Amino acid sequence: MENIVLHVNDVHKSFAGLHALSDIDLSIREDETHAIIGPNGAGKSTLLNVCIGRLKPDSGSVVFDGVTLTGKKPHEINQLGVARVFQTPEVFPDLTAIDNVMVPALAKRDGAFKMSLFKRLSREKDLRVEAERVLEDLGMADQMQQVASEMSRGNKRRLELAMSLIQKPRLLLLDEPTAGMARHDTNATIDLLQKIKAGGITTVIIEHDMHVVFSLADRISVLAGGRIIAQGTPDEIKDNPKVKEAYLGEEQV
Amino acid sequence: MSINDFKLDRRLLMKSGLIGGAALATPMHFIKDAHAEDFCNMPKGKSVTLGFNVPQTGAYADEGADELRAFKLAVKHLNGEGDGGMINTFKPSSLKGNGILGKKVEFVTGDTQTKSDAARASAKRMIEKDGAIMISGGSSSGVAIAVQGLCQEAGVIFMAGLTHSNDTTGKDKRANGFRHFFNTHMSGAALGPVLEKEYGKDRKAYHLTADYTWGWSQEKSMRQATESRGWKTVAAVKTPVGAGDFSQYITPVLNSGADVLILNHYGKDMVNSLTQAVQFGLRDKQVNGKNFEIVVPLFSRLMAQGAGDAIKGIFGSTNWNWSLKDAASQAFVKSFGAEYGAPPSMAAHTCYVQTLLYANACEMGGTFSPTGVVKSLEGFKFDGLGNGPTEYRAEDHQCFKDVLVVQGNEKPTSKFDLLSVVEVTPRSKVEYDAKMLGGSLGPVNAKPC
Amino acid sequence: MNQGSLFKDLMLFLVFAGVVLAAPVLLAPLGANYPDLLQKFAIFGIFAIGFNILFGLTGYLSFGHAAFLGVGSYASVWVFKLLSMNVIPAVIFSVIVSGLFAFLIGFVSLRRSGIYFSILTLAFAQMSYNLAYSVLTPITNGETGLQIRQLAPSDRAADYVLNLRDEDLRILDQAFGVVEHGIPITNLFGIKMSGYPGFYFCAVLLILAFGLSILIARSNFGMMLKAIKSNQNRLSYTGINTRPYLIAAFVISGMFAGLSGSLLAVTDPLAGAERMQWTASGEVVLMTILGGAGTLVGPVLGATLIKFFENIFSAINDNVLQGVYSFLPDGLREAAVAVSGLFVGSGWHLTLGLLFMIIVIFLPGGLMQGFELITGRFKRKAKAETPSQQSKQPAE
Amino acid sequence: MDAIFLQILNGLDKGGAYALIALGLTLAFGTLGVVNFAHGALFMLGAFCTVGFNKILTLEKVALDPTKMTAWGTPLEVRTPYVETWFGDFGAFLVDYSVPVSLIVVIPLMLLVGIAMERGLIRHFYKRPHADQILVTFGLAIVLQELIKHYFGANPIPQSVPEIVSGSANIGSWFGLGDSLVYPWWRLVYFGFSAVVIFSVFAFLKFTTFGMVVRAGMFDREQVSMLGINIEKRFTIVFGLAAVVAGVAGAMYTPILPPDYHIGMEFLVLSFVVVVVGGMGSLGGAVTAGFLLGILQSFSSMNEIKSILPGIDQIIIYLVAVVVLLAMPRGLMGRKGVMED
Repeated sequence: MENIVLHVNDVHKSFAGLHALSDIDLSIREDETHAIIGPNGAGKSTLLNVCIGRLKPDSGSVVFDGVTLTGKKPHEINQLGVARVFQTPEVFPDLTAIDNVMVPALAKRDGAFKMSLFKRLSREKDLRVEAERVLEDLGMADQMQQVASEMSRGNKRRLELAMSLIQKPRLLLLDEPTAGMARHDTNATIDLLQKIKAGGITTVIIEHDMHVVFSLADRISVLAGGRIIAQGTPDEIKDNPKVKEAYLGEEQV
Repeated sequence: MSINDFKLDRRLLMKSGLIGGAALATPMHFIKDAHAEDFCNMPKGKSVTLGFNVPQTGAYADEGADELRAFKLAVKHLNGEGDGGMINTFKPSSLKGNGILGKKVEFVTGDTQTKSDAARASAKRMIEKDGAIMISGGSSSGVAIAVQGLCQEAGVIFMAGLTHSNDTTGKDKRANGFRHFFNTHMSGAALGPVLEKEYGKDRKAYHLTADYTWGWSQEKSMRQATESRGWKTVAAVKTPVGAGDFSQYITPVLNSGADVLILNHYGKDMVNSLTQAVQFGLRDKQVNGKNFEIVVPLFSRLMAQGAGDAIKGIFGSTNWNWSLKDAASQAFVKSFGAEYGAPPSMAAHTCYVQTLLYANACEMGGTFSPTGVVKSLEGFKFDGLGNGPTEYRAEDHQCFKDVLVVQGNEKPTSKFDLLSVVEVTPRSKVEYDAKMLGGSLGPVNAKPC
Repeated sequence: MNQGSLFKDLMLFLVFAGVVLAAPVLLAPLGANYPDLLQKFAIFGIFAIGFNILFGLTGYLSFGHAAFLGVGSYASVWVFKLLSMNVIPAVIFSVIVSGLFAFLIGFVSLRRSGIYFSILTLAFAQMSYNLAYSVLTPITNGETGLQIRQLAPSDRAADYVLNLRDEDLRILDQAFGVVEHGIPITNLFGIKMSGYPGFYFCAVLLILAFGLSILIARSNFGMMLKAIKSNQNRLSYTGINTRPYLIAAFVISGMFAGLSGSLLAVTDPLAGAERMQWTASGEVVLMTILGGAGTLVGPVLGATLIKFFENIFSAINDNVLQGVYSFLPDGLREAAVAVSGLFVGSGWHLTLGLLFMIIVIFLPGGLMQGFELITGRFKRKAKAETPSQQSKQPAE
Repeated sequence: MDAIFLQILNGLDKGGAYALIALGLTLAFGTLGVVNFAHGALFMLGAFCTVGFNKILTLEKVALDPTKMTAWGTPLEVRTPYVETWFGDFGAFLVDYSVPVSLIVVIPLMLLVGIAMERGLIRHFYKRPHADQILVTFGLAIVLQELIKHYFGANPIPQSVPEIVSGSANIGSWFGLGDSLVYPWWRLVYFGFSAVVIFSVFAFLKFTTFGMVVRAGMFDREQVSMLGINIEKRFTIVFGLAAVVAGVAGAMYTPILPPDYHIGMEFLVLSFVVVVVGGMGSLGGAVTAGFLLGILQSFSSMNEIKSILPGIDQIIIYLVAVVVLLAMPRGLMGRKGVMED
């Protein structure tokens, strides 16, 4: 049996009596790319938020690498090695691309807090080289000195990916990395994610676009009405009648 | 975007090099030639500069403006212009109407903002930049004490303007500072007999007191003066300065059994608390079979305008009032009224008098040196400046003179005619031992600055 | 472009130091070259630099920073009264005390952000002010302000505790056998801290404070603060615990405020409660925004401008104006004096208010943007970026 | 018992004033997102509209009486108000009622001021950082203050209430609580007035289409704009409304607190505290906080409480603010995401 990195145990979450998540059990294995799919309102984002500590489950627990994440603060979860890329790109809009990447690099190296009052950031040669490399890998060599607020949405998303990658996370959570993209950009993103996958990072990806899911995922969990209705390899999922039912009329599988 | 990217071109570099060079040479230019000067800001040219430091912004701006008018008038008279005002009535006078010691009087002005820091900054500018040899003005005790301390350090003379706290010439007295204005103790001593006469011995007083040094000092003086005459103090409640709405302090008065309310407030606090107390119907009340009364220990006509009809019939004390009929007061009112179209306030009066007294002291001693001025002023007895015979007591640099008890006019004939003098309490009744208030003058500072 | 090169920073620092040290010469044409005002420029410059570390870098707008200034002043005067007139112990003690005070207030206030944080700091400062003015008079000497006094007579030493407000001890000075005549003046190992020596003392500290602010702005720590301002939420998902960074920034800027409060007492040993009033807190906010929040030099420029108006414009009276317009014929002169009189003397507030409006309308980045306009950088930059973004950046 | 009853009245009266001031501020601040440091100045302008109105009504015909002289040697002036000369008793009536009647002038003037301010200045600052809004509105407040000081002087100017409500109401006898319970009529009038204004504003925003659009716009401006509704125009009117509410609050307060040019600054900090304690973006919160702070301030000023906690009355407002903001992250009724960054 492979190593289990993230274990979601019997998680329940409801908002004002409405069950957003019930009986969620999910195991993410090391080095796999695990996609969570489901129709709108199935509870995908809620699940992700529970995983990174943004939301507290009503019951159940989330265990990452033997550590219970439930009740932990976002920065503590990140320091354990969980990085997240948001659905709408969340970057530091006032900073340049390179600084955007330097910040998580520092967080990785120095921990959640370090009083380095007199250490000039420009003297962090090693980190800078690394940051530049990550940006170059993502095709942003020309944008390093650009301020993030002036970037296109696609570039912001790549920047955010770079911010996560530089931390070499044990677990990477991607929330709809191709939302709102044109087909051409989506394909570019798929290439990018495949590259990352080749680098060997455990990834959980939430996605609407089945093309993306089937090009990347090793395993897929299907969420509907706050429950996992199916789990398995892409091929298994393709043929699952429950999944077809859940998606009926909504999207072609 | 930050300055770090501003372009550093060669010109800028050269400039900074130049500046650096200049900086090294700088201090030399600014250390004054100490040997040529016997004391701070010794006048060397044909003129002498006085500094008038008054509130020009904030709640006391109108009072400050009136003080400034008086200062300008005094300078005019000292320089021999105008009708001479009280120079003509002042005796014994050494003033010649040709400036001070033959030097033309010039002045600089500043804004105290009624804040100690701003007042000291302004006074420092006058001393350090404009070469003022005497600072005068101000309309609160905090500011007066702060500036007095500064003048002591700098070695110039301070002639206090409107400051009523005992501390100015008590705990915080300084050798270089002088006060013509009266204080809370004198107010209490002057009001005591009048209140006894008007309202009887069997009274129960309720004090509302502004919660800072002057208020406490005023309350203490009033309690001494009234309690020694048989009055009882029901309660003494401290109110925050600038409270605005005093209703929460006034309603408890209604059922406290008190029959007199003493408002130890000044300025805007006085205007507001008095207006509101009257609105609460206190003056229409009967308590213990007597008419309920309100007393305002320190009255300023200028500020009292703000209380409108509320001041009618209310007793208080004042340093001076323009309705006085003595020759000196009349000469001053005539001169001031002709110049500005309105009678002077008591703040204006004390500032005018202080300027004249300073000039006279210089003439008497034949010098601008603080040592000489202090020597001339200490124990100086004079008359003809509107308060009758007056003495600058040597022990605490406080003027001793008669104190006016006034009452709000029931039927004012003009908007200036708010107060009428009901009693002139003689000096002997308000005098006290200099040791009573503590503090010490210390040595006169007449060092070069 | 947030990272200046080391060389540029060094040059900036040196130019700044040169300008500050040469201020007595440079400001002479403006009539602002007298010690007290120069001291005020330096002291409020430090105050604004410190405030900018919090507000400019993290975006957290404190409306109670004057409290730390006030605490610094009181702490210094107490050291003068109890220990020594030498300024070194006073300055050190003040910075420590205000740092502790800032830690307490910051620890609580930083539980909230945005306007809620601003109001919490305002509330703490106003409570400090109100209590210092009245109930705490035994420590602060209330409205009059805490002052240096003469030494208590030695035979009274037994009951000095009762009268410390009015009689001083100066234990260290006494131990070293310093003889006092009347009320002593603050000194730095014998150099009197009034007048120009006082200014140069403040100037050196201003230069050091400025250098420190460059270091902080360029440091890893500074980058975290900028990231907080930019997107605090994202930063915590990046693995950073933002709270200690914020508290550290708050305490550092509180210590700068304490230092400037201490210097106010050093150059003029009187500490009054009004220093802690909200208007004083508001003043440093205005200084920083006026100069350009988030820039290095802007806050100092803003502080200088406001203090200049307060001290120089307020002192211009009709007599002075008459002199200025003496070249005009009589009638015209009177008219010119009357019109100008509205804006100077007792009308200096009007000028200040108009200035605030004009600067913020035309120079959204504060004075520093004006400066950049003059140096021509703006135009070149504008080609690369859209003007709106350029102008928006500095003040955010 | 009487004392407590009276302090409740004081608290309600104060609370009414606080709520009224905060209501105007929260309209501009909590809903349009503009940090308006000129709000106090609007309060002050309202008060001075009333003062000016009274000044005009009492403009006097000046005749010189050469037989009598002033102390400085000019002929004595004899003054009679024009209004009384022209209208006789009605003129006297007008002067007597000048404070309430002045509302006829205050409301349109303040609406104009508010609209002009929004159109000319505030509108260009909606998207600017809060810091810029603070600087520009603070500058404006100073300018307005100085103009008033220039024309009216720095001293407070008293305004009298109409004769008919000048005394105190014997409230005790209404409730059978004895004669010692009295309260000034005008303060009761002010309380009633503030209640009416508060309810009118709420009703306006709640029951009119205009109000519904504005409330929707407060939540999501872009959404409403996308519906093709000109939300900007409505915001102008909301700002005008805020100015009117501040103005009438100031105007009616003049008999209680003789206004001077600085009065706005004294209410500025207080109004911000009230709005924030109430919670950003909530009108109800501002009103609740106004009454809460008013009542607590009145009670904390009682001798019995002051003797246990000296100085508590000086800091109570701020103390309550701290406690509320620490216990409730967004004040009493604040909306999430409004002015939190």
